[in-house]
Amino acid sequence: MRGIHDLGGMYGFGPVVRETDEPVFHELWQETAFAVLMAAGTVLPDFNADQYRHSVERMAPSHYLSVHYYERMLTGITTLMVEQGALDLADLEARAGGAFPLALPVAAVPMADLAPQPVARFHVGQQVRVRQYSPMGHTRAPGFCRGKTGTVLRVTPKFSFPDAAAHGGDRRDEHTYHVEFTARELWGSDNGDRDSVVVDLWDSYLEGAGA
Amino acid sequence: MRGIHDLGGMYGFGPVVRETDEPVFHELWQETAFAVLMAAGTVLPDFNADQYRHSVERMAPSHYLSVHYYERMLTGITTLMVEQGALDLADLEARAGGAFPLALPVAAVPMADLAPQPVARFHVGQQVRVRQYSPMGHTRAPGFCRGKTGTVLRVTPKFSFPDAAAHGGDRRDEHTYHVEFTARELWGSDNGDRDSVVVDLWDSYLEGAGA
Amino acid sequence: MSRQDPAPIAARAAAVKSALLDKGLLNTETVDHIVHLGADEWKPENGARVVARAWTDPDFRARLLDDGTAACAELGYEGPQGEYIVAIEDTPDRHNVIVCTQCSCTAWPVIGLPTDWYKSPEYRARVVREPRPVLRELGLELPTDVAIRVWETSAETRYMVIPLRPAGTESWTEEQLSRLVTREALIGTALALPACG
Amino acid sequence: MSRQDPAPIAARAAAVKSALLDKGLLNTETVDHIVHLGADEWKPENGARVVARAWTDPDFRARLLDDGTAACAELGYEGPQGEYIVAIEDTPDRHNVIVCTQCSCTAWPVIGLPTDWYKSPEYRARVVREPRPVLRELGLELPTDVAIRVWETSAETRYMVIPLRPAGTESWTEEQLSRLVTREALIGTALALPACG
Repeated sequence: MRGIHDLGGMYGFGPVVRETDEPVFHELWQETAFAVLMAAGTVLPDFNADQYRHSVERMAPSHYLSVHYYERMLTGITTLMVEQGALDLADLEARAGGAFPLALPVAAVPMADLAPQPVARFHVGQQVRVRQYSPMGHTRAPGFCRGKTGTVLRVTPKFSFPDAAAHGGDRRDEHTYHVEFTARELWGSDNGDRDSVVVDLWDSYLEGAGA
Repeated sequence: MRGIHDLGGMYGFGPVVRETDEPVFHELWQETAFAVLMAAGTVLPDFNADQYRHSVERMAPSHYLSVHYYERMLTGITTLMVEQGALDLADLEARAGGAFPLALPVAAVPMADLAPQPVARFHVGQQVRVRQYSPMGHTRAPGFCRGKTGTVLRVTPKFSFPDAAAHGGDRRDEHTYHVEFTARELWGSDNGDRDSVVVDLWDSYLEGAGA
Repeated sequence: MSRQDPAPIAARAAAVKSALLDKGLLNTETVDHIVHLGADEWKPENGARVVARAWTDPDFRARLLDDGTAACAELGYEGPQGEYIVAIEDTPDRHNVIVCTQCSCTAWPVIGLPTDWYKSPEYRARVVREPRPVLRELGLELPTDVAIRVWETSAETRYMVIPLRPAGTESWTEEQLSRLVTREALIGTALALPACG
Repeated sequence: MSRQDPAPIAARAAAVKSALLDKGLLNTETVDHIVHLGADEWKPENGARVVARAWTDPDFRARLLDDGTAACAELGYEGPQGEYIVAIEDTPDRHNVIVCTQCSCTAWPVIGLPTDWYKSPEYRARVVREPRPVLRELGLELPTDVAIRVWETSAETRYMVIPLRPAGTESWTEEQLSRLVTREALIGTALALPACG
C-alpha cells in the first residue's frame, strides 16, 4: 500500500495552475530550506537522498498535503538533523517562537524482503511485472504500477537501492529499467493501448512475466 | 486508482488517539451539520447516500484530510444543495462572512463500465477476485483489495449499486458478498494467513478466480 | 468561487442552517429531533442490551446470528444505518473488529454515532493493515494465537461484534451483563469488561 | 513535542539556519553559493542550448541520445541531479512528457529547479492518469493520433525532452533556435515556440 507522497494516479485533484514568469524562489525562507538541504551532506555524516526522501514521506499526511514543497523540504531535512542529534528540537522551537512539527518516526519494519539482484535479470523488449509488495517504509515503485505488466525499454547502469539506503540495510547497487506500461494496463480497459507511462524501476521490484 | 477518501492500508499515519468520555457532538456546528444531512431527503428531490458520499470524496484532497468529519459532512451536503439549486453559494458566503469552500466537480466520466449483475453469480466458499477497475467517480471497492483474491463468507440481499446511484446511471440492485482476504494476499508475503480483512463487495466488482 | 479566506466552520454551518430556515426547507423542530436521536437515542447501551440478551438466551443468540436486523428490532433498535445489521461473534480463537475505511459507516441504532477515533484517518487507514498494533494502542493486547478478522463496512451491511462473555458472570442478570459491554467492545477494539472490574 | 501552534514557516526556516550557523555547521557563504546555483546557474536556458545543438548537429544529437549525461557535460551542464541524464526525442507520432509523482526529481543542470506547478500534487497525481486533459489545461492540445508517453522519474534517471524542431527554422542559428525552447518544452507540457511567434 501507499503513503501520502505516492500521488500518481490519485483522482480528485483540481486543475494544474501555472504561474507566469514564476521565480525560482518566492520567499527567502524557501532559499533557506534549499540551502539547508544542499548542506546536509556536511552536517550529517551518513546523509543520503533516500533517507531524506523518506523523512519527507513520513510527514503526517494532512501536513504533507497542505503545505508548499519547500515546507516539506525543510520539515524533512530538519527531522533528520534532529533525529541524528545535529539539532535540538527544543532549541529550534525556542528560536522559532512556536512549535516545529517534524515528520513521524520510521515504521518498525520499513523494508520489504526483496532479494538483492546484483546482475541485470531482464533485457530490452522483455515483459516484466512489478511485484505486489507493500512495505511501510521508503520504496520507489509507485503504487499505480504494482502488480502491472510492462515492457523494458532501456537498462540503466547500477544505482544504490533506495529501500536499503533509506533504512540502513546492506548497501547494494542494482540496475534499473525503463518499463513502459500501457494506459489500458494501468487504468483499465476503457483506456487505450497507445498512451503509456514509463516507470524507472530497480531490478528487485520486478519479476518476469512470461511471453 | 484511489481517491483521498480511500484510506484503507495507506501507511504513514500516527497513533489512533481516543478521547475518554467523548460526547457525541463537541460543538453546536457539528449538530447543525448532522441535522442538515439528515434533512437532505426533504430538501433535494433525488437525494441518495451514494451521491452524498461522493460529494464528500470530491473535496480537494488537502481539505478532506485536514478537517474534522463533520466539516466534511457539511461541505459534502452543502455542495449538493448548491449544485442542485437549493442553496446559493454567494448567499451562503454573505451569511458566513467569508469563503465557503465546496467540493470539486464530478469527473467527466465517473463510472467504470461494469456490466449489471441482477442475479448472484457467486456462492459461499467460492474464490473471487476483485476487478482491477479504476473509475474517477464514486465506487465502493477499496483500492487495497482491487486485483486481490478472497473467499465468499456470505451473500447478502440486493442493494442499490452505488456507482450508478451516485452518478445518475440506470438504477440497479445487486447482491453484495462478504469476501475474506488474508493479510498475506493483501499486504504481501511477510504477512500471515490467519489474520484477514472481510470486505463487502457488489457483484459487479467481482470475477471468478478459478479453484 | 471567492478568493477570500474561508469563514470559520461554525459560521458556515450557521449560514446553511439560516438559509434553509429562511427558505422553509428546514425547521427548528426537525433539527432538534434529529439531534436528539443522534445524541440520545442511538447509543451503545442499545447494542449492549442486544449482546447481554444473546449471552443469556440461546434462542435469541441464534436469531441474532441468523438475522441481526430482526433480532435488534425485537428490542426496539432500528432506524437509519440499521437496515441490514449483521452480528459477528468472537470465539476463543478469533477476534473481530469493525472499520469503515472510506467514510465512517456504523450501525447507529445499536452502536450510536461514531466517535472521533473511529472516524479518524489514522484508524481508517491503519486497522486493516496493522490491526495488532492499532488494538494495542487502544489498550487491547491480543494473544498471538488469536486470529483477527477486520470487517470493512464497504457496502450496506452494518456490523456489530458479540464479544466473549467474561468469566465469572454465570449468575449475572441480563441487566448486569449489559453494563460490561462498551461501545469499544461492540466495535472490537476492546473486550467486554471483566466481571470484577 | 510541543502542543503550541506551529511557528510560521519563515520563523522555522530562520531557526534552523541560525542554529546551524551558531554550531558552525553552515556558513553564509555556502548558503549564498547554493542559492546562486539554484536561482541562476541551473536553468532551462541550458537545456534549450542542448536542444538547439541537437537540432543543428546530427553528431551531437546522436551522442545526446546515446549518452545524455556526457553530451550535456560537453556544453558544461552537469552537477547534482544531472548524474544520469536521458534525452527523449519527440516524433510526429509520439509526444513525451516528464513527471516525478513521488517527490519532484528534475534534471537541475538543464531544466533548473522545478517550478510550483510541476511540484504540485495536482500535476503529480494527474498527468500519469489523464495526460491529455492536463496538457490541455496547460495550453497544449495534441492531435488524438499522437500517442503520449509519460516518463515517471522514479529512480536515478533524469529526463529531458527534445521537442520537434518548428517548421520554418531551417536557416536559423543555434542561438536563435535555443530561444524557442522553454522550460515547458523541455518537460513536454508545451511544444517549442513557433518560428513566427
